[in-house]
This record gives sequence, C-alpha cells and structure tokens, in this order.
Amino acid sequence: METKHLNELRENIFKCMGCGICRGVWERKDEAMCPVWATCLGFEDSTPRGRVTVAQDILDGVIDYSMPLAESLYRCTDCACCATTCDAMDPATGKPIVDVPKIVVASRMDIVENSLVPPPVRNYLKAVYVNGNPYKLPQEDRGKWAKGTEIPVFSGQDYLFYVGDVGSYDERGQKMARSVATLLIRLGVSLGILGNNELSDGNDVRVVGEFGLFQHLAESNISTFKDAGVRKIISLDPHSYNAFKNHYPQFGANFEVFHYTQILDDIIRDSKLFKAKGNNIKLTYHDPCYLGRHNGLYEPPRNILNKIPGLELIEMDRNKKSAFCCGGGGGNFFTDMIGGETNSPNRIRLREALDTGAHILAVACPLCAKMFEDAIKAENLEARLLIKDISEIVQEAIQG
Amino acid sequence: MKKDKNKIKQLLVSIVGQENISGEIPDLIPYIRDSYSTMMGRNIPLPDFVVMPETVDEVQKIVLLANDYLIPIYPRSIGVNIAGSALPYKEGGIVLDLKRMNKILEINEDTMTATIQPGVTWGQLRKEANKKKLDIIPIGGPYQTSPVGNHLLTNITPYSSKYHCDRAMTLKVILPNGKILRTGSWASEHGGDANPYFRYAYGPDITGMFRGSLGNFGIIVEMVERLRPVAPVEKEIVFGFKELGPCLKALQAIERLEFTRTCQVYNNILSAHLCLAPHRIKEPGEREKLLAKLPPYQLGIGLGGTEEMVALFEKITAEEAGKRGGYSVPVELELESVAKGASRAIMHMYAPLSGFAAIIGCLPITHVAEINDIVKEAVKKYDVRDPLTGEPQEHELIVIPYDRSSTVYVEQEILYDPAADRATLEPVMQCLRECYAKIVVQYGASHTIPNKTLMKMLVPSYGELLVNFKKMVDPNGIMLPGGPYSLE
Amino acid sequence: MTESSRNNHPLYSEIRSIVGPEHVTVDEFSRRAYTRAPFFSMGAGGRGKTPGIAVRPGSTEEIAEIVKLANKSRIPIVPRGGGGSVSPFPPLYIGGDDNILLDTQRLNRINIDTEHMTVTAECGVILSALAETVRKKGFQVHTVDVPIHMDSVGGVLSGFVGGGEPSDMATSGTMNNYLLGLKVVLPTGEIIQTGGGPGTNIHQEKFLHRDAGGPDMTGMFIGDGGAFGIKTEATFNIFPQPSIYLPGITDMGGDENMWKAFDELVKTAPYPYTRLLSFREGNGPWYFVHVIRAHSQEEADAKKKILQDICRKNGGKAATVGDQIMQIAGMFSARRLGQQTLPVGSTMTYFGEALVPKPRSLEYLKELNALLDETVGDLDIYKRVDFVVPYLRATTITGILLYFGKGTTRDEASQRMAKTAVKRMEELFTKYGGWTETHQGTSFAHTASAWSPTYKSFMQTIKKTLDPNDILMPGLWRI
Amino acid sequence: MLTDYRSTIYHCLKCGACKQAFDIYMPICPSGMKYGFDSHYAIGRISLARAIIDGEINLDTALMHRVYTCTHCGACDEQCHNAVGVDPLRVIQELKYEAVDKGLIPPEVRDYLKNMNVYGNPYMLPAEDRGKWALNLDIKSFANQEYLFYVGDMGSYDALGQQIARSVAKALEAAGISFGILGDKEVTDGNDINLVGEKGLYEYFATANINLFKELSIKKIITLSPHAYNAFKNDYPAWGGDFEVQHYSQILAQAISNKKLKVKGIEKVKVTFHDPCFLGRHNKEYDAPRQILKAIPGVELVEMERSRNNALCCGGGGGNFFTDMLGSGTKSPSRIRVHEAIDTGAKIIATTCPKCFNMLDDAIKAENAEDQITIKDLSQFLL
Repeated sequence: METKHLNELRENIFKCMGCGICRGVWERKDEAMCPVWATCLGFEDSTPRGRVTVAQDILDGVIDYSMPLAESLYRCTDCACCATTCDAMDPATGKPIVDVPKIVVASRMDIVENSLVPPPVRNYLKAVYVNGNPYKLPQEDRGKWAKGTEIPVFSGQDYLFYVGDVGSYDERGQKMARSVATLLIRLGVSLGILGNNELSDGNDVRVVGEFGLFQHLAESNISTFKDAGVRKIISLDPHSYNAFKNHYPQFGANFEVFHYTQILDDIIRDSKLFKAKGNNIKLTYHDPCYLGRHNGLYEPPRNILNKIPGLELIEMDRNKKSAFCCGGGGGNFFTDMIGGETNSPNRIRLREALDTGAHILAVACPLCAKMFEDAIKAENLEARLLIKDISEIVQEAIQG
Repeated sequence: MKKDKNKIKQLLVSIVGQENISGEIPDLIPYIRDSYSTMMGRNIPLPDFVVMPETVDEVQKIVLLANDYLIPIYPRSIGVNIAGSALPYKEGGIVLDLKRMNKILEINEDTMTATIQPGVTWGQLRKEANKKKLDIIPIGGPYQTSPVGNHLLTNITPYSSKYHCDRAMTLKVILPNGKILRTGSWASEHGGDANPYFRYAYGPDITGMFRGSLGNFGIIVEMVERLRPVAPVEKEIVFGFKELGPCLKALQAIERLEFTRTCQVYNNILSAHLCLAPHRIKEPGEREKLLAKLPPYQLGIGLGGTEEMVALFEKITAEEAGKRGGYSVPVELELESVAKGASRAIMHMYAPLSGFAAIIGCLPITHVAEINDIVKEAVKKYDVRDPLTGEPQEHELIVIPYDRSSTVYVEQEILYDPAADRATLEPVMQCLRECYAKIVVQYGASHTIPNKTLMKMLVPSYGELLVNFKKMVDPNGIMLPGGPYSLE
Repeated sequence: MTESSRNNHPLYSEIRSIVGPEHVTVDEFSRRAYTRAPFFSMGAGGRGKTPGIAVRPGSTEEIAEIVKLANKSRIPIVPRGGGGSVSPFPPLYIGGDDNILLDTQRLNRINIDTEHMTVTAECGVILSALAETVRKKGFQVHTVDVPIHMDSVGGVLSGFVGGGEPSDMATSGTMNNYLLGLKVVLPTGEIIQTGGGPGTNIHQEKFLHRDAGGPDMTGMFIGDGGAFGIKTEATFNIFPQPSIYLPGITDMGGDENMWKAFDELVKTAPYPYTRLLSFREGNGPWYFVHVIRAHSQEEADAKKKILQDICRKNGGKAATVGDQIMQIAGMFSARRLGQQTLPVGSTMTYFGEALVPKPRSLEYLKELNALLDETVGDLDIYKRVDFVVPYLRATTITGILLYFGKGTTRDEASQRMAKTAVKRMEELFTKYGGWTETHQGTSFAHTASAWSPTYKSFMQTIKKTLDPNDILMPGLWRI
Repeated sequence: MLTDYRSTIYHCLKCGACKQAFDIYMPICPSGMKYGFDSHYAIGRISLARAIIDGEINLDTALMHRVYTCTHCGACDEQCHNAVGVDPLRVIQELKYEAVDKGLIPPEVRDYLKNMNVYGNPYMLPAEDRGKWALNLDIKSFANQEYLFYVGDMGSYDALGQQIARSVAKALEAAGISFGILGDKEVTDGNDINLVGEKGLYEYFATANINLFKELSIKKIITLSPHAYNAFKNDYPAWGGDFEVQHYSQILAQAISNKKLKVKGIEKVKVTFHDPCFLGRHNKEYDAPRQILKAIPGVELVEMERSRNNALCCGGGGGNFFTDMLGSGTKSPSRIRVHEAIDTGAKIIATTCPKCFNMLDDAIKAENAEDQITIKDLSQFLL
C-alpha cells in the first residue's frame, strides 16, 4: 500500500516518546486539549499519541491503511492542540519534533491515494470537485449573499474581500459575510468581491488529504486573483486565511493576506465611533483554531472587543493557545466524522462559555459560528447565550 | 479431641517446657474474664490450656500442632483485657499468652524504627526510644498495652497522623498454616533482613491486611514500628471553651494548619477524672472543687519544633482558638501527661469505680455535638446516676481527630458501679444500647475496634470478602473461632 | 491468530451489547495502539502483546458485566488507565491473543466534598485533572509527581507499590496514606467497596476514614498491578491548599557535608521542608533542591531558618538557580525530560534507581557508579546525575540519571544495558534490601523474584481466592 | 469474709496495671515474674476471687499455690490504687484468711504455723535461746530506758539476723540512745502469721506483746525488722497497743542528722539501696535509709531502676521467707534483684531488713556473684 506521504515524516515519527502529553492536560488554564480525547470519542488510536503509534505501525508494515483506520484518522479536527502541548520542540523551527497534525494530514493523503476515503468525506470531496462547493449548489449562487447590498464586485479596489464556501452558501455564513463587508465599507475600506467568480479556497480539502484537488483550486484561485489584479486579500474565514497565507505561496502566490479582524483592529484602534453604553454586557471570545494556534492571531479580535465601551470581555478557562476546538475543523464541519451528540466538542465548549457568565459568545469564524448556533439549539440555550460575529458586535456598537 | 488432651499437653510441654503451659482451672479462669465479658455478663467457656511461648520457633510449632489437632488458638499480647478481644470464645482452645515475648530487638536511630515482639508494651518501648531521642507514636490508651496488640485492633492515635503515617512498617507473622510471612520490604528473600524498614514494596500492602484483623489472619511475632524524632522543644497547651461547637471548630481549623503534633478535645468531667487519682475523687467535694475551675470543654494541643517555631505555633493556635472564644488555661499536671500520651492518668477515666460503658464511634466532626447531646439525653432518660454521689450523671467525652480529614474518633463514657446489682446496671446497658443504635444508624458512626456491632454494620459483599480471606489464610479455622469478630 | 478470526472475537457481540457498538473494537490498528508505552523500548525493545479486543466501558457495572463474561469464557482481561507507564508495564506482556483490553478513559467523573475534605474520582481520571479540580476548590490532593499528566487514578493505584509517590513523598509518604477507600470490581465480577464508608458500613454514605474497623482491605488492591481487582473509584483525603510554596537551592559541596546535612534534615521534627531532592552532576558539588510549604509567611520564615541553619552548619551555600540546575532538578518531570533529550536528539534513562534504606544510600550510590563504569560506561554518556531523594525518614530513592549523546539511540542503550547491567543492578540493590523504585513497571519481574517462598505462596493464595479463573492480568509476577 | 470485698473485687478493670510498674514499665510482681500465668498476678487472683464469690468455683487446695506465692509486697496495690482505685492486696489477704478457716493451707504454710504455735518461732528453737544474740555484749535488758529495741524472730535466732541485731544495737549505743531489750522474754511480733492468714494466732501473739509492753510500761519501740515495725505500727493499735514505734533506720537517720552519731568514712564505693517492702511501700519510709547512706563519706548511692515505691520485692515477704511457696530458681525475684543491683555498677547492696538481707545474700551465692557484689545492713556501714 502507498505510504509515501507518511514515509516523509518517518524520522520524526519514531522519535516520539509516547508520553501522552499531546492528548492535552485536563482542566488546565494553560493547556489545550485534543477534542477527541476530551470527549472520549475514540480509542487510543484516535488520540494524538495513538495516531503516532499507528503511524509507526504503518511504516513498520505491521498494519495497513483500512477504512476503519481512515474513519479514526478523519476524526481529527486539525486543531493543533497536540502540536502546542508537546514539549519536544525543535529549537530551530519552534515546531514540535513530532508534529501530529502534519502526520495526520500525511496519513490522510495516503488514505486518499489508496482510495480508502470514508463516504462522508468522499461526498464532501465529490461535491467540491463537481460543484466547486460542498453544498452542491450552482456556482451562479455564489454571489447571492451580497444581493441587495452596495458591496461592489472587485475592480481594482485596495482589497479583495474573499468569503469562501461557508460565507457564500451557508445562511449563518452569509449573514456574517454581509455584516463584515458592509461594516468594512462603512468604515471606508475600499474592497470588492468576486461574487460568482469566487472559487473554494480548498483549505479543508487539503486537510482531508486530497492534495491534487487542493492544488487545482489553489492554482485557479491564484490565477483568478492575478488576472483581477488583486494584491491584498481580506478573508472572512480563518480557514481561507490559513490556506492563502501558509499553503498558497508554494504555488507562486504573493498576496498580502489579512483576516478581517486584523483590518478592523487597525481601523478602530483610535476611532471615536462608539457611543458609550451604560449597561455592562458580559461577553466571551472563542479563538478559531486557524486564526489562533495555526496563525498566532490571538490579539486583534480581543483588541477590538476591549475597545467597545459597555462590553466586558471574560476569558474562558481555556483560551488563546489552549482554546478548545469547536469540532468543526479538519473537514469535520462538513463530514462530522467526530460526532459525539451530547458530548460533542461544540456543546462542551458552549457550556464552558456559559460558565463564564457571559451573555454573548463572540466568534470570528463562520464555521465556529455555525457550530455554536447548532449547539445552542441542541442545548436549548437560545435564551441565555447569543452567538455574535465580531463584526456584528461592532456594527451594533456603532449604531448604538 | 478431648481424649487427646494429655497427648496434646505432652506435645505442648515438649515445645515450651513444663513451666510454661498449664491446664489447671485456676490458671485458666483469669483468661476468660475481662471488663467486656463481666460487663456484658458473658460466660466464656474454659480453654484447655494456657501456653506461654518465648520464641518465634515455639509459636510456629504450636500453630502447626493446633492445625494437626484442630485446636482453636486465642493469642494475646500483654493482656489488657478490656474490649473482649482476647477471650477464648470456643471451649477447649489454647490461650497463647505472649507476654514472655517482650524483647525490643532493635531501635534504629537512622531509620527511626523499632523492631519489637508482641509482649513489648508502649511504655517499655517509649523508655528505650527516649534514650535515643526518639519517641513512640502511641494510641490514646494506657501504656501497659502493646503496639502489636494495637495494630491488630485499630490505629487510632491522638498524634496528627499526616506526618506519622504507617506506624506499623513491616511484620513477621506466623500464618495460621504455620508458615512465617514477612511483609513490606522485609518480604525480600535475600534483601529483606537488610531492609525491613519500608512498608510499600514488592506488591500490595500486606501489612495493612493485618491491621484490625484481631489475629484472625495470623500471629504477629515481630513488628517494625515507626518512631518519631523528639523535637528540641515539645509543649502541651490547653484552651478552654464554654461551648462544644466552637471548640470543635477550633480543633478543625488548627488541625488543618498541619503543624500540631497531638490534638484532642475533652469535656470537664473527663479532665476532672483524669486530674484526680481515684482515691481523691472518692473524697467528697474534691471533684466539684476541680470542676468549678475547669472550663466546660478543653482543646489540648501538643506542639513541637525549635523554640521560635513552637512560639509561633503557639501564637497561631491561640489566635485560631481565640477567634472561636477559646482562652488558654494552665495545664494541670495530669492533663499534661495525658496530652503527652496518656499513661496512668488515662486510667483515671475509668475511675472512680472502673465501671464504664463506652460509646465509641468514628464520624464527621460536624456531628460530634449532636451525638454528645444524644448521650446526654439518654443518660437523663434512663436516669443513670453518678456511681459515687448518686446525683444525675454527666458523661465523659473525648474527641480525637482522625487524620486531617474532618473525621474524628469520639469516645463517651457512662460510668457505673460494676458491683451494683443487675437491676441497677440494666438501665446503663439500655442507655448504652440506645446510644449505639442512634449514633450508628443515624450517623453511621463506625466502631474502630472489631466487634459484634461492627459485624452487624458490614455490607454483605464486603463481609463476604473478609470471610473469603479468612478461609484463604486459615482453612482450618484455627485462629479465634467464635469471637465477637470471628470471620467464620 | 488470523485477521479474520480476530474480527469475530468470541466475546465481540456480547461485549458490544454491554457497552454499545462505538465503545468496542477489534480493528488491529486500534488494538495495536495499546501496545506502546512511554520509553517502552527502554530495556525491553519492541511492543507489548496485542489485545484481541479493546473495550471502553462507561461504568463500574459495565465492567462487572464484562468481567463476568470473561470468567465464563476464561478470556483474560488487561485493564488500562492513562497509558502513561514510564516503562514496560505488565499489561503489555500479559495474557494471550484473545485478551480483552479494558480502556478506562471514559470513567472520568470527579466528586469533591469540601465539607468532609474528601474527593472521589473514577479510575480513568487523569491525575492532573484530579489535582486541578481539587485545587480550584482551594484544596490539595496528594497525587504522583512525574506522570501526573499521563497516568490515571486507577493506573497509578495499581501500577505503583504504595499507590504512587506524591511530589512531597519526602514528608507525606505514598498516595496510599491518603486513600480512604476503593470501589473494586473483583475478578469474579462482584463489586465491592473498601474503607470506612459506604460499602463496608450499611449506615454510612460518607467516607470517614480508611479503617472499616476490620482488616484494611484497601491496601490489598494497591500496587497489585491490577491482578486482584479492577479499581473503578477511589476516595482520597484532601487538604487545605497551603498559601506558600517556597523553593530553594543550596550548594552542599562534597559527600560528607551533604550527607551530614541530609541526615539531619531528614531527622528534623517537624519537617522544615515538604520536598527535598539531592543531586549532583558528575563529580560536581551536591545540590539540595528544597521546597517549603506553609500556611503563613511567619511559618515559612521559621522553617526556612531551620533549613538554612542546618545547611550552612554543614558548609552549604545558597546557589543561584541556573538553567542547568533547574533542568536537572526537573529530571523528575517527564515533561522536561522530553524538552531535554529529544531536541538534542539524545536519550536518557535511569540507572539503578532503587528504594534503599536511608543509612546506606551513599554506599549504594558508590557501588552503583562503579558498576556503571564497568558495564555501560563506554556508551556515549554526555551527562550523568547522581540523586538521593528521601522517602519519609527510613528510606531514600537513590540512583543515577544518564543522558546519552546524539549517537546513542534508546534501543542501543537499553539493549546494552539489558545485556550487561540489569541483572547485576538487581543483585546490587537486592543486597541493600532495595528494589527498583515503587514502580511495578520496571520491577514487576524483579518484584516477584525477590519474594520469599512463603510470600509467594501467600500471594498465590490471595490470587486464587480472588481470581479462581485467573482472569485478571494472568501471569503478573509470574505466579 | 471474702464477700465483704465484693465491690473491690468487682471493681477490678482487668487492665493489667498490676503486672508492670507505671513510669518505668518494668515487671514488678514477684510471683507473676516467676510463674507468668495471669493467675499468679493480682489480676488473676482477683478473677479467682470473683469466680469464688460468683459461686463458679470453690476455694480449694488447687488455688493455694496461686494465693500463697504472693509475697504481699504491695507492688500491685501501688499501681492499681493510683490508677484504678482498687486494692488487690486486701482481697489476697482475705483469700488467705479463708484458706486458713477452711483448713486448706498448703503443707509449707501449715508447718510454719505449727512451729509458731508450738515453739513461738519458726526455727523450732526454745524460747530461752531468744536472748542469745546479745550474749557477751553489754546490752541492758529493758528497764525503763527510753526505748525498747525489739529484734524479732530473725534477729533472735537466725545467724545473719543476729549479726545485724548486734550491729544495730552497737550503732544505737554509739548514737547514745538509751534502750533495752527483752531478751528471752521477747515474743514474736506475728506479722507474717497474719500475712499467711492465721488471724487468731496473730491476735494471740499481738495481745501477748501488748500486755508485756504495757506491764513493762514501754512507750517507745525501735524495731530491727520492718515486718515487726509494720505489725506494731499498723495492726497493734486495733488491740489497744498504742506505742511510739520506729524502725532503727529512722532513729539512726535522726541521730546522724542531729550529730548525735559520728559517722566515719569508708573506702570509696558505689552502693545501691534495696527498699524493704514493709518499710517502703507499706509504710512509705523511703528517705531515712538513704539519708544514712548519703551521710557516710565514701559511699556513692546509685539507685536501681526499680526503687522506692517501685522497688522489686526480694521474695521473702508474706511468709514466703519461711514457707518458700514462691520457690527458688533463676527466675526467683531475689536473683533478678541481685542482677539489677549489679547492673547499677554498685559493689554493695545496702538493705535494712534481716529478711531481705538473707534472701539477697543467698541469691548472691546462688548466682556466684560474691566477687561482683556483697550485701550489707545499714547498721554495718556505721561500725
């Protein structure tokens, strides 16, 4: 069986001591936790340490890739908790010597090449391949979210505002996309969108291991951008941000990429926009994995929230580096391989947010937003907690 | 087996020698009576023999013999017979009187341990230990009892146990099948004798299995007992309290600061009795005079350390006690000796007439005040009188923290005159039964000394486990059959 | 056994109906994931036995059911906790190809009773979770030090003789001392609870104290390597969190001074320290790392004075806390271990770490060093650290920590060691009446080999009594 | 009647305090140490007494050995009385009375009593010989001197006793004390007769003595033996015998302290003092003898661990000196005592009772310890 992608990481894989720290450390402020381990949703093989063990077995040729193994592998949300808790950091790169997320993606790439992809993942990939989006919706509908707004199509503005699949097709995503775009425009940011010409960023396609498709998407996007004369990109979705920033350059991309919270942070740093509010609203913020752990953007969203009068930001026990994943990462948003019903990560995280006594759970990622909206319904907490995107909060603050 | 009696006697004689075995009734009778049996009016059958071995080898031979002829064995260390633990409950057994095994085999200054035989008393051990600036971590009782005997009962100590954990380190036991078992780090075939000083080694904690086993699982012939270093300054201080509640709160708060050496609460009745030698109590007015100046409740605390440390601890305890209305009282000589670890003085708690109905239980400190009232009421209800004055009686109370958890050991004594006729004693017994019924059922207080009450409280599945172990270790049921804590 | 026959494990469907489909697996990759333990390749090489089926029960009752099944079909069970054994732990060797691996991670509930100062934790709870949950309530529970992030309550209570070494074992002994009671599934499938509380006392719902009044059955199950029963719940004493922890480092110079101070400190009453660790690198000076624990500043100062006086009197000088020293001081933290060795591509191991009687610790250390030079001294060892840690007053944990150079892989080192040193190492500490730390893992084979015949047969009887069908950890201690 | 002591018997706590001395935690009961079984300790004897009054057993010959091995040394009382408030000795005494009444006494005791009855002394010697000890010493018979010096059976007949009697007499003279003796008119004091349970005979001798003393208008008495001292002081008053009684050690101590008696020094030596039970525990006189020893230049007084109220009996009390129910052997108290003395490093055991003197002297010989330690009566230090 094909194991070449995994094989590239062989040396490091066999350095793992197997101490198990990567699973995360329970109940610690300063420690992240693997969603699978925390929710007890998998056997040892689904915990980061176990994944290394499995990888070793594969490289030793003791076991082969198989469908059940694939299912186990796709349970990973690529939240990178393991990569931050592991102590064996390579002084040179600052990255862990045994980089589990990398190992998982590599294995998944092998899985794809061995065509052992589990149905939900296969459907996801098929949809993206056929329709260009996981929602199996026509390309023409991509721009729909902007209908009835003054959001201009990109024509040489300073920024391209890239919304991605969820922003384009998902209801919650669209709402968020509109609010971000209108807000930025209102604040005088010169931006345009691609509308129906936008293509999927392919971040999650890459993470589930379909590198070929990802490369195709990346290259098409890059050429589209270049043709349109795009130099700077504002992305709605941290997933897109991650793809553009970290994985497009290998295909010759050289754009300046921002997440919208960075732009907002910049603009309102010294603005007098906000009307002082009397009542003090408690709110907490959830770090998206692709903004936080993957790209180290912990401060911009917080700066914004702290700037708004009448809001009190309370941190959850596990925040920033140790933020607990909503469970939507690594393709799970579309494939939900992780599952977990009452014990699912998003519901656990929601309860954690509730424990802070906050009334608003602020998010900066359409996937997180959706995950938590679902959780709220499941837990019947509509009355007690609101999920709001940072742009939405800013909007309200400005309108007063 | 009766017919073999002479044969058996001959065999026993060949083991311990003529002068250390007797089957004569006058020699046997003393072994079938103790406070418990006489109080409960229990008739204990006569054993066949009392045997006094001196060496491990002799004990082993006797046990093997007992297995051959299926004779029950009732071992006893030094013979403080109060709780009915060492009585020969089944007719025709052997009382194994171990008082001749009274050697202290080693006191090791470096490991701070003593290796002792069952006949060694706390007092004897303390005397030797003190010569090496060490001291015992004793039970609350009189010092003519033996550490081995106490290990077989329970491990209550007024010594704050967090830093005195595992008093018994390792054991040498003659199993009911006659084999010699060494526990803890002593278990090692080749290295054991080089290091019998550590309890946890080579697997499960077998030493613990014998604690509280009352000899059911075998006869401890040697035990390595932990000693404690004596601090440069050791001091006993006493605080008085008007109310029991605050007094207990103070005890809890101070215990949680983790520096006390000993810690206990007693009421004025008890302390009065402790301070007065029995013949002094009998002098009219003496007790009243003392009661007048004793606070209703007292918190006795033992401190240790360097001069300045003790001073500091004293200051802190005074604050904690003060916060709760405690005031310091001069330590009566006898009280001090009790606080230091009771000896003769503690015997006074049974005075003046040495008739006492003890209500013992371990339970959360939060309930102590309530059960104190329960006993008060019961004593009133059954109109139990003071054996001396004939006035309505107030009972004795002593509270000892059990580790630093909020659990305490509570002992309450109702005194009576054992010489009084049964009719006068009956209310005392009823009172005792009622108190036990209440504190056991309502508060789940567990008795610390293995006995019938305890057996009644045992959850079946757990009881079964004990019984299985008994069967396992003692297939022939040699050790103490028929007792209040027999595991048949 | 062939892959196909594995897929229909005799008990698959029955177990499935007990725990539900998602909590049982026969997939090979899944089962094999349980064959690795930290540093496993040390001293052993390769992986452990692959279980025939892995199951993750969610409750004590489910475990009891599974155990009953196992008894019916005589298929051995291997319980597993956090999988953090820092050495080849018995589970990895035990049983046959049909083994049922019992993964307890789903038993992770914690229940704190601050009024009575107790905490009850299920056996799957990771110790750092326990410690932290209790800490948040302002209390402290004694758990183990090194594998606190890896090991589970059940694993430590079974795997460590004495139930594990708390970080301040120097003064507070083993975890066993703070254990009030256990809920245990006996090998027969019966559920019992030990300790002076519910389970032994029909009238008591609270855990009061360890002694049920009768024999202490709790201790029986501690350090049993899981052979006597599957622990599913444990209740511990908790203590008020002291407000002050005061760490310090003292340079104690040569053997003689160090030992004088060490001996005096260990004999001091009350203890001025809560932790004490004595180590030296190569032939450098001895260092004391000491931690003072106090409920008030005054108390801390008083203790500090005593500690300093004793050190100074014997030529101790306050040392600056250099990285080097802290790194070595952290050698007991598995986390630092990783930081130290992996990046430089080297590897480390403990050499002859053993519990020996305090008075003879240095003597042992000398002989151990000699043995080291003689056996594996020629391996590329770039750092060796002697250490002596008091364990209450009578015993110390003494040994050498070895850091191998880049060239040396762990396997190479361990195989050399297994070949040349291990046997003589055991002979050496046995001579001193010591044993390889309290860890069942490294010493379970040695453990049994050290037993006196009577002890062995005694353990056999216990095992037979509890486990007539030899279901739990068959062959542990090779009895 | 034993039943009169019912409550005392019922008050026994069975705590075993009678086996071991508090504070020093050493075995203290002579018969217990020798025979070991509880039946030979107070705790057992009281159990037996209880069994009797509860009607479970009868007082019969089988019990005699347990009863008569008691040396009446009072060690058990010392512990029990202060700890639990019971006086076992009274019960044991009562057992002996009943044994005599029921005629159950063992042969050794019977012979002893017979001799006392027939000869008036246990040595079966004629009364005329009583005065012999004083021959060729000019000691006046009593004629209104200040004191009567009463020597008793041992002082009169026993070889060693006579030596002591003479040396005491010399000492008294040296101290300038005016005293006289009764010579062959002397009658046994009967202390031990009482202790073996023969009340009647005791009363007979007691009254005989009292009458004799009265008609000789004796007011003050110095006794040689603590046993006689005990009888005169504690029992005689009941029969109207009110005399001022002193043991010679008390008189001599006073004489020394008020310089009446010059003490010449002796060669430097370690001396340990053995408290006679009937001077010490029974009459609380611990200091007088020690004052004397301390007053002697060259004497360094070293104490045995079991001393004063915790002193270990020599085994000669309670009639055992004559009946020897306790028996000899390595475990006999006197021999244990000798070793205890030797362990203090002392070269001399000092005592002040002819019985103790005798017992310990034998023990030294039995242990062939003559070269390690010798025994001396207090008075012999003063000559």
